Amino acid sequence: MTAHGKQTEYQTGGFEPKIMAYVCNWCTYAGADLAGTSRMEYRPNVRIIKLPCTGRIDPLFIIKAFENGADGVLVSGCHPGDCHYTTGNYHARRRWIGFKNLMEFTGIDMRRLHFSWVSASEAIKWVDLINKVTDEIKQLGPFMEYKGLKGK
Amino acid sequence: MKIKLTKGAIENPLIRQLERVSGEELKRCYQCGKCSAGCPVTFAMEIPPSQIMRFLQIGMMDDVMKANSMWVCVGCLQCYARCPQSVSVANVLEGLRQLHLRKGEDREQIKDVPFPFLKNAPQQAIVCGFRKFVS
Amino acid sequence: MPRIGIFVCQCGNNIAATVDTKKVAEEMARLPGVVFACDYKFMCSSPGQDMLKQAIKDNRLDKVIVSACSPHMHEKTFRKASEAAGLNPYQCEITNIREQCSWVHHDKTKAAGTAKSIDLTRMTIERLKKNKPLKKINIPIKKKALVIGGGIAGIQAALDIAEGGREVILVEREPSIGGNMARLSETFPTMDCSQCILTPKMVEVELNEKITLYTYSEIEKVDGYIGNFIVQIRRKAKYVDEERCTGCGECIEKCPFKVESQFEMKLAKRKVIYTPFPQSVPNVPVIDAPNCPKIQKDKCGACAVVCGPKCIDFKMEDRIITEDVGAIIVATGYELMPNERFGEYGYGRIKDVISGMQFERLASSSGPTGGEIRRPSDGKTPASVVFIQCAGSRDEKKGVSYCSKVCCMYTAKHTMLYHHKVHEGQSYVFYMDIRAGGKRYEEFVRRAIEHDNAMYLRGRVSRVYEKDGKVIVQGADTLSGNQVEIEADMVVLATAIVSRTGADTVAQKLGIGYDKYKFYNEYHPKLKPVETVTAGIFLSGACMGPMDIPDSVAQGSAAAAKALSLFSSDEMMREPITAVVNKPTCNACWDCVTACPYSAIERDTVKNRDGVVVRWLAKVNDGVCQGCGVCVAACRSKAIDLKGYTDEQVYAAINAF
Amino acid sequence: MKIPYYPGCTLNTVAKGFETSAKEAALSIGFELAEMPAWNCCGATFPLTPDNLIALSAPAKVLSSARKTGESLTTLCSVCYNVLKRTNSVMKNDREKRAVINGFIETDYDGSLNVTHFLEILRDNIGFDKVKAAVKQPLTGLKAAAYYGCMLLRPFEDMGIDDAEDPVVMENLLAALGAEAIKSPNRIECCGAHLAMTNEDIVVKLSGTIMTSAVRNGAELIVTTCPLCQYNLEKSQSRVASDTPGYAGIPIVYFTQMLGLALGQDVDTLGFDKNIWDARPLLRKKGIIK
Ligand SMILES: Cc1cc2nc3c(=O)[nH]c(=O)nc-3n(C[C@H](O)[C@H](O)[C@H](O)COP(=O)(O)OP(=O)(O)OC[C@H]3O[C@@H](n4cnc5c(N)ncnc54)[C@H](O)[C@@H]3O)c2cc1C
Ligand SMILES: Cc1cc2nc3c(=O)[nH]c(=O)nc-3n(C[C@H](O)[C@H](O)[C@H](O)COP(=O)(O)OP(=O)(O)OC[C@H]3O[C@@H](n4cnc5c(N)ncnc54)[C@H](O)[C@@H]3O)c2cc1C
Ligand code: SF4
Ligand code: SF4
Ligand code: SF4
Ligand code: SF4
Ligand code: SF4
Ligand code: SF4
Ligand code: SF4
Ligand code: SF4
Repeated sequence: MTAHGKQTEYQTGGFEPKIMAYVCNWCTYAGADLAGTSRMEYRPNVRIIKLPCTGRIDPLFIIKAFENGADGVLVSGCHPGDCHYTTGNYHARRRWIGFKNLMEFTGIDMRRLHFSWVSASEAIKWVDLINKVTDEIKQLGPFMEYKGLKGK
Repeated sequence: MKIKLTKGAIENPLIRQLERVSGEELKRCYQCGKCSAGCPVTFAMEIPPSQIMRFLQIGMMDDVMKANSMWVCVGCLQCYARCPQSVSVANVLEGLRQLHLRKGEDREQIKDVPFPFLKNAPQQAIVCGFRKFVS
Repeated sequence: MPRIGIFVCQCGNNIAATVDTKKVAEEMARLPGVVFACDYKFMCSSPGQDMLKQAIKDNRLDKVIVSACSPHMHEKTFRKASEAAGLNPYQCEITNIREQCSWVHHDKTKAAGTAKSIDLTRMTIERLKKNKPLKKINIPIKKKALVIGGGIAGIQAALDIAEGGREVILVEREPSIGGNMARLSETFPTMDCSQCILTPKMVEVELNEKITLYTYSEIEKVDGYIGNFIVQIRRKAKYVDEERCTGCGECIEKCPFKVESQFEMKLAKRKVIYTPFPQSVPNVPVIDAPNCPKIQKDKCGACAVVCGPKCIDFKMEDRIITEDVGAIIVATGYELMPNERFGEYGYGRIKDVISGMQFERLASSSGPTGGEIRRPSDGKTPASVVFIQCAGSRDEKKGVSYCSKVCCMYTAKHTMLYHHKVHEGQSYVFYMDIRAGGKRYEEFVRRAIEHDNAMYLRGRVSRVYEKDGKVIVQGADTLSGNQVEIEADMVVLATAIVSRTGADTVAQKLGIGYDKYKFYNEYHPKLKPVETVTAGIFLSGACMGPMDIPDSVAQGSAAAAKALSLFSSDEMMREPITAVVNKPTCNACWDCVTACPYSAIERDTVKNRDGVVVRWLAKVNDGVCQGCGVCVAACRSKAIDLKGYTDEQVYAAINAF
Repeated sequence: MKIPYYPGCTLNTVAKGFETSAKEAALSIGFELAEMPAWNCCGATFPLTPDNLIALSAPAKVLSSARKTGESLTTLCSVCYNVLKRTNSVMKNDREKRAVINGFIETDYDGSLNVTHFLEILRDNIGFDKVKAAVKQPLTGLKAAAYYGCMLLRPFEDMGIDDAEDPVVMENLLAALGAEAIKSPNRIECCGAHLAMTNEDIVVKLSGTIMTSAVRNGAELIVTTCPLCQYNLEKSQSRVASDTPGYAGIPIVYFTQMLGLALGQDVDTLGFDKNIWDARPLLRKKGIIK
């Protein structure tokens, strides 16, 4: 993918990971917007896909992200109890428990996968989260195991 | 009396130790006074049960350690039975006793216990008394 | 091949400072399907929108992307503009390159911002390619409301809706409306007589032509969704023909049997055929069937003999009626916690320990003592009364952890009533905190203390017991640090307010949420205080939590306003972001049904020509579905998808990562 | 039927009358209180500080050895009951503590014993109606006040023998025996317990309230389940009498003594003579004994 290659050029700091973020429309997406309107700054490595609710997230989305060259994946939604759809994030959470095993089984290092709760007012938390996740994945280096899987 | 409150005093390590020993979280007490209301020996206590809790909350450990409250508590658990917050002042007072006893500061000398008592009282009173007053 | 147009916004310098918008447009122009790409200073300005419309027409675009600010900001704007240019609005997508790119990546070389904008726009393009035209959902609205519960909150809601010109059905479980307020003597903070302000409203309900009142009735079943609820109501047998009854009361007069009166909180008895209280609305008696020997074993029948219009029918049976309504207001109110749970207060064992509600009845001029304060054991006027606040409230161990909110106030009221009626008497109040946060509330409590001689003691009571005809109250006064003992003549417990028994069953019928105390959940505690998660169902009054009359009334009006605003149009439009089942692949496992937080998925059948069910499958009710997508992730057969966020769309975006 | 029984230190010595009357009474309703083979003192107080595991080792040892020969253990004394039952619940529910305590006493006891009080046996296993049927000498006309004290009832979560604020088990037993059960409001209050050792004044005050309140409510006799209560009340009699005009003292007996009497045992085997305040004149006056 072109942009991926190009993006690494402007930084001299070596490896720049690409991170996929699945966020819910109501809390985290709005929280990230707030970080923008507050002109906070964070690492440019994350690409957001907006979904109505974390409950919409199919575990396959995550695997697909890795297949498509993500070095890390972040999932974030409303805090427990604050879900716009009342209980969607509980469903999401319950699903993760089973999903964790699957991830380990498929050979994905769980440290590349982050779950978090960021509310519409938690711009700072969002910023810290992105910075933290980016730095951690940087430490881990590129995710090679799935490279080349795509297109099969 | 004016109490000078500082973070250091409130976080008195001895009080934290008391929390560990007694297993009671002092903060849970919301000072309703129900323990003092029902304790059968409030009348004889220098500091009544709910105030013991308050003193400890604000770090006044010295006053509590000097008061007779822990020694006159009969361990009847009426305080705990009725506390809306499930706090056991009885446990806190026993914790305070233990803090003394574990340092070897006995409340009672065995030799001072009257002989007729030792002779006539039920064993359980003697055993229990020693456990409460002697290290 | 789609014909896609890309519009990259500079937002003045807001985006252009750190994103090379021109370059983004150029890069995007190279992608297959993109037939038009440009950047522009202010896309949302009128010239910007015009340019968009023009470009759509000129280039025969069928899909467009505006890479600009957050969709929360201008998605609507650009979808509208696209629609004006002849596109389906859902063929317009926004890429957020401002809040989530230019504003958070301050790299002046523009490298990071540009690269990210390219990635994000590309992902949107691929997603957009899979977009299908969607149509807003139209839901017709039945302009009639159902109010469940005829306490003050429900009465207020019903009257407001009727005044707004809409029809209302008011369903009340008891033989009369009025609820708990009907029991009260005088009410804080103004001390008006409860009956005097409530009765006119009850009568208004009866007289208002827009209101259909079903007393002695309950909700059996609720189907449908906002604008289109179908409600089954059970009309319990009253054994009295409501239409013919003149309310003369002869039957009550002649009925030879008495049982304890619930309305009078067991302080008095009532007949087996009865109205709960003299001002009951409707003024039609009902027969308490389990206690009537005629109905149970065919003995008596006195009432039927005396009834002039012959309206008593011992064979009457429950009836179920069905009503179609567009909105439902739940106003089922509260109950009081059983005081027996607190053995230390002796309620139930010591006759002169009563509840606050019983005190209301003693103080009420229509109550069993005609408003004189006399203690239950021997009818004497108590010379001293101890009031114990927070009896059951704020007690995690044996009661409930919340504060019942009204009891500080009504206890102060009780001390005043007592002082007004028994001038020489002394009242004592044990309190933990005085919660009087309301207009003129604190002043009210001060008045009780300063003018009405109430002795307030800060502390709880540990034990109440009898001694020589007195009630001994053993408490603490934490302010002086002492144990106190009072020899009282009567003790009044400010009992905790709890949800109605069976509140959870009602909630399940309606599909609304409730908390661990079974109080109903509002949609949002601050911003949607009378809405529920189920569209079209609203709440008011103490069914949501302890609440006083002013708040209950305000909420009744608020819920009515919500219903009226719903009724102000013939139909409502909804975003078409809803789930849809792919019939061939659904294998009826019902995983989606259990997952859906809104109960929006039904179990549907497919029948053959002979009407025989050949298979089952899931069916989404568009009126109820809120578009969360939980069902989609839950379905293992991939048989359910979310319009606007289909698997296809999401995977397209991921693949373009 | 044999019911394994733990006497505890006091019943073997100063409260002999408590034990013998119980054993005899049990026999007359058809079962035997069989003293467990080897036992030690339970410690006479349940340690209120949860870190004091050493103090739990004595009662745990009792429980562990009782479990080796049976599934249940019954007690007569309220204090033993309290200590054993609470310790048992620690052994059952707290895995970590269980491990440490078992380490101390070198066993592997798991809390599976069923610890009961003799009152529970009478109420739940035998049934008060059966007890009533076995009564040979009803205690007719006797106004007896039950005194529960603390340890039988509290903490309710662990003891649960009866409602902690309004217990009725002893009243029901007394009624089954033909007596008139008097409920005094102070029957669940503390007698002063171990303060007998250091603060006799407090004991006199607390015991005094209990006794005068029973008398004011019409009681002629107080029935208890604990040797320490019995001791404290009896010991305080004279001082209370001198402080309280119109109070002339009241006999304090064990519930098993009344049980034995009603079941027709010889009054001389019931240990009334060991009580400081002799109940026999009253019983004679009531025509219950000769
Ligand atoms: C002792 C006491 C004194 C008080 N004094 C005051 C005061 O002085 N001032 C003040 O402002 N507030 C006072 N309050 C509070 C006041 O009572 C409440 O604010 C008010 O009654 C709440 O009204 P409501 O309509 O929400 O509930 P309710 O009065 O409880 O009415 C609910 C109605 O719904 C009906 N219902 C319940 N379930 C169903 C069902 N499933 N189907 C059909 N019908 C159903 C009930 O029968 C009832 O008629 C006092 C409360 C108490 C306990
Ligand atoms: C320190 C503090 C913290 C708080 N925290 C919370 C909290 O955490 N949670 C909570 O629920 N509540 C909180 N509140 C309360 C909350 O602020 C109020 O409930 C709420 O803001 C009231 O909203 P309002 O619209 O009634 O009044 P306001 O917010 O005062 O709005 C009134 C508006 O009317 C305008 N206006 C005034 N006069 C005129 C005029 N003559 N013509 C035209 N316009 C006019 C004003 O400019 C203003 O914009 C807090 C309050 C304070 C003081
Ligand atoms: S009863 Fe409990 S909460 Fe109340 S003062 Fe005592 S310890 Fe505190
Ligand atoms: S246990 Fe102690 S503090 Fe608690 S009520 Fe009894 S005597 Fe008072
Ligand atoms: S569309 Fe958004 S980004 Fe563009 S000018 Fe308007 S506000 Fe700025
Ligand atoms: S038939 Fe029933 S309701 Fe009628 S008078 Fe007799 S008892 Fe009363
Ligand atoms: S006698 Fe008949 S008309 Fe009169 S109130 Fe009774 S039922 Fe109604
Ligand atoms: S309103 Fe007052 S009396 Fe009622 S629970 Fe709250 S604090 Fe207690
Ligand atoms: S999208 Fe959400 S609300 Fe709609 S049917 Fe699926 S789970 Fe229910
Ligand atoms: S989860 Fe899927 S397969 Fe199962 S019922 Fe729902 S739509 Fe059908």
